[in-house]
This record gives sequence, structure tokens and C-alpha cells, in this order.
Amino acid sequence: MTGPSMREQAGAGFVVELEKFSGPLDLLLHLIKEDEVDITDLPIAKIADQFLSVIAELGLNQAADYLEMAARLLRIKAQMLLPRRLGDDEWEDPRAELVRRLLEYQQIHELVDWLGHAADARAERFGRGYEAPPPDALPAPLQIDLNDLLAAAERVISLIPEPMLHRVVPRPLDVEGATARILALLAERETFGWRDAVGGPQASLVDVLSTFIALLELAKRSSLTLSQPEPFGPMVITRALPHEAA
Amino acid sequence: MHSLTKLLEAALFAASRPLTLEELASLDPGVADGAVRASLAELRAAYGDEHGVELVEIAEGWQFLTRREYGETIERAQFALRPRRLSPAALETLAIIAYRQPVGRLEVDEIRGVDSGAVIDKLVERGLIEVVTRGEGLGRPLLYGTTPSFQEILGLKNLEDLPRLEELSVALRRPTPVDEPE
Amino acid sequence: MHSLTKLLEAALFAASRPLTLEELASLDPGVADGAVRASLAELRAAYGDEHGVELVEIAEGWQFLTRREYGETIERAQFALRPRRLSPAALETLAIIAYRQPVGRLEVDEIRGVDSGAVIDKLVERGLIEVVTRGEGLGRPLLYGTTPSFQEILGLKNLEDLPRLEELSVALRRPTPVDEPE
Repeated sequence: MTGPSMREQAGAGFVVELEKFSGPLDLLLHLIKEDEVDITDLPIAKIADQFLSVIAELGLNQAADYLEMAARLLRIKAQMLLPRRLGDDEWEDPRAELVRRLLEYQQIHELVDWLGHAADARAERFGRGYEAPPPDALPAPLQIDLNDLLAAAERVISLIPEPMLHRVVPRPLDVEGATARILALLAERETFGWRDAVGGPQASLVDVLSTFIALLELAKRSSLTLSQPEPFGPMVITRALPHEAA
Repeated sequence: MHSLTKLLEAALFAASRPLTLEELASLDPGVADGAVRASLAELRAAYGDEHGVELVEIAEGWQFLTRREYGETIERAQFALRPRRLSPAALETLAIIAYRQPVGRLEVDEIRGVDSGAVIDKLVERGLIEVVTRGEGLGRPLLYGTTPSFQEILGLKNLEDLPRLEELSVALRRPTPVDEPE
Repeated sequence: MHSLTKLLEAALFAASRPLTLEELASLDPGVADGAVRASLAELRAAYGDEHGVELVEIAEGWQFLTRREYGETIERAQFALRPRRLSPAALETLAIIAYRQPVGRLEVDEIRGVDSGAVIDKLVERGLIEVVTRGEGLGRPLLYGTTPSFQEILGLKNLEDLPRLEELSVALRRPTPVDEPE
């Protein structure tokens, strides 16, 4: 596709310096203008081939931005070749995104022309050339707008991390209470379950923790044994045999 | 001329940049904005066609500039230098920033199809754009906007002087949001 | 004014230095020195007492200068230089210090999420903040607060004039103390 004839043709048409194009979109627009083709119905195969030969010609095929565009063009070209069913409303034109960007870029270029002309017109007039030396090199006056400061405050406040608060439990653990309750149970029954130890189904987290610590402490003192007859089964608390007591 | 008018004339002559109404009013704390405006009108009329310089409304302020027809002669005599012309890349970047401000670098890159970091740095250095705020989102990117110097080098009265997008021949109704590159 | 006079006016205005008779004559190759002299006289008369500027002959040539009586007023206004504005980073830092003073660098870093040492140094240099005391704790860190010149630039009578954070438009959390890392 980049045969000698194409190279020749491109070479003749584009004797330009590298800086002539400010990017791949600029080059594409240039090609579209040269060929006088409709931007909204882009002959993608033709444009892609021209693009490749021009960047090779200009040595732009080293530049990542141009290579990326070349790859994109080839992908669109391939997608256009895929068969599609007649009357397929779902078909999305693979050129759509590129066309949108090209139109947008074209609009920017109109603005560029306008800005360029405005700058040239302004450059025809001169302001006062003479600048009196500042008396004793005063620093430039500082300008702070209260609104700017407040806007900054708002930005900053939105950044303040929520402070890490350790929630203080209002009720301390009641290990003594739990110990007394368990000792009372041990006095009247040789064996009992966790639910009895903890004081019923309405036990709070504090009760559970207090009971658990009390049980461990009593087990350590060999006042009782803790056992679990089956995996994940309920815990069984048994009064320690007298000879086991310390 | 009124004495306030003469003071304004002297100040506008002394400054080598446009002065805003607020700056001019600050010269005489006792004076109302209306009086400053009236004096500016008197001054503008006093210069009219009959002088080689004229009072121009520019960059949200006022400045004396030489009349267009003498520019070339003055430049040829090398009494004053034209500012360096902006490169196409710089103009493209300026156009995007002027219309989308505040805007971040990624969006400029996306619209131009090339990396614009170096151009943006140069425009900041020339004082034509500046960081105006930081964006939301990851890394809180710097967002740029144009400065008074931008209006000054283009001879704009204010930013409303820029052509409206609707007036351009390329029919894009309004800037469509650009997808951030993946 | 004659057209040569207008050209001379424009050139003298645009030049960054006084222009000699020869230089002025070089603007228009077809013109005689006598005509230039006549035009300078016309120009000088046109500016007479009725203007805030005057055409002055000094050792090196001719130059427009502001009339002496306005000099001091204009000098005080510091129009020669464009007012500097603070960067977003500086404004953020200043806002934190204004609302949390006295506050140490670590806390400012913590809130902004970036190192603020350089910004703080610059704000001190510009006279907007100063060290007001030293904190408790390890190393007794320097604590910063705003200066009277900060209030002056913002036009605040006193610090209570700063809008309360609750009055800001966004829903704000009260500034909560952040623990200094140990």
C-alpha cells in the first residue's frame, strides 16, 4: 500500500518541514483538505494509506503520537472491511469517534486562525516603551482576593481526613459479675452450657466478653474445664474434679 | 482637561500595561467610579484621530497604544520590537484553554492528539496562562486558565470578545466532554 | 496635528529611550531636519499645560514624561509592575494557617497531603505569615499565624472579620484537631 508511486506522489505533495504539523490530527485534516473529501464520510482506506506514507516521508514514524494515530487508522480500516448485515441498525460506524475528534480539532483551528489574526493586529500597535525604574525596587504589589482565600479554604477542608476516633465503650467489662454468676452455677450444677453461663439469650457483647474472660480465668485456676464435644458444637462447662483442684 | 483626567493620562502613560478601572480609581481615594469613567471618556475624545496614539479598552482595562498605521514604520526604525509570534502549537493550546478554562493537561492532550506538557509550561512561563485551581479526582490535577496578559497580546477587551463557538463555520454546538484516555 | 507630528508622537511614545533628532528624522527619509524640528515644536505645544504628560528635551534627545506633580501619586500606586497573585498552593496553605493559627508545619502538611515547607517559607518571606510561638511536644515545633499585613491586603479590620467557616457555601465539617504524628 505504500508502493513507490504512492511515495512519489506523497513526496511531491508534502515537501514540508516537521514543524508544519502540530500533531497527527493536524496532518489528517491537511490530507482531508488536499483530497477534498467529506470529513463526515471519510474514505478511511485512502486516508490511512496517505497518512502512513506521509509520516514515513517526513520521518514522523518515530513519533509516538503519529504512530498511535496510524494504528488507530488501520484498526478502523479493518473494521470497515468487516461484513455487516443489510439494514443492521445496531452497526456503529467505526469512524464516528475519529470524525468527532476531527470536527472538534477543526473548530479549534478556526479559533487558532482567529487568535493568530488578533495577535498580529495587536502587534501592529505599541504600548509605552519607556518604563521608569522603580524608585527603590519595591516588590510587585500582592493581590489576594478574599473569595480566592475562601475557595482555597473550602478545597482544603474537603481534604481534611476524618479523624480516627477510638470509640470508648461506656460500660466497662464486668468480669467480676460474670465470675460470681459462673461460680454460683458451678455450686449447683456439675455441668452446664454456654448459654447458661452468659446469662441468657439477650446477652450483650459486653456480657459475652465478660463471661468469656471469666471462664478462661476460672479454667486457668482449674475451677472448671471447658470442652466442645463436636466441632462447632456448643461449649460445655464442667465442674473440675476435686483432685484436679490446685 | 479636568485635573482627574490629567492624572489618569499621566498614570496611563507611565504604566506599560493596561490599568483597570479599580486601579485608576485607587489613584484618588475620594473619587467615584462614575467620575473615573467620565474622565476616561474625556481622555479618549481628547486623543481621537488627531494623535499618533489612542486610548484603547483592552484586557479589562485601558491602555494608550500607538495607532495602527504607524506600527510598521516604528518597527522598521527599531524603536520598538514586535512581540515574538506564537507557534501554531502554542495557539492551539491557548485556544483550548481559553474556551475550556479551567482545564487540565490531559484534556488538552486529548483534543490536540499530542502531549502538550512542554507547550503548557512555556505558556505559563510567558505569563499567558496560569494554574487557577486544582481539579477533583485522582491526584487533584492542576487546572489552567488564561491571564490578563493573554487578553493583552490579543487586544481583547475581555474574554467575551472571543468569537462565540456558535459563530464558527464548523458546526459543533458546544464542546463535548472529552473522555479521559484509558 | 500634521501627519509627521503624529508619527513622531507614536515613535516617542513607543520608544524605550529618548530619541535624537537624527533618529526621529530617520523615520521618514524624505523629510528635512527642519520639518522634524517644526513637528517637535507642534507636539510640545499640543501637550502644553493641558495634559498630564509633557514632551521634554533631555541630554540624549526627546522623551515623553509624566508631569512632575503626578509623579508621587503614580509611584505610590505601583503600576509599573503587575500585581502578583498567589498560587493555589499558597492560598490553600494561607487558608489553613488563617483558620487554625497558631499551627505547625506538620499539621499543614497533614491537611494538604503534601509537603508545605517551601510554600510556608515563601509566605513568611512575603510577610503574610510569621512564627508566633512554639508548640508543646517533641522538638517544640514552630507555630505560624497570619500577620497584620495579611489583614491589610484582604481588607480585614481584624481576624474576626474572616467569614466563619460555617458560613462558607459548602457543607463543612468543623475543623477537627489532627494529632501530630509522634
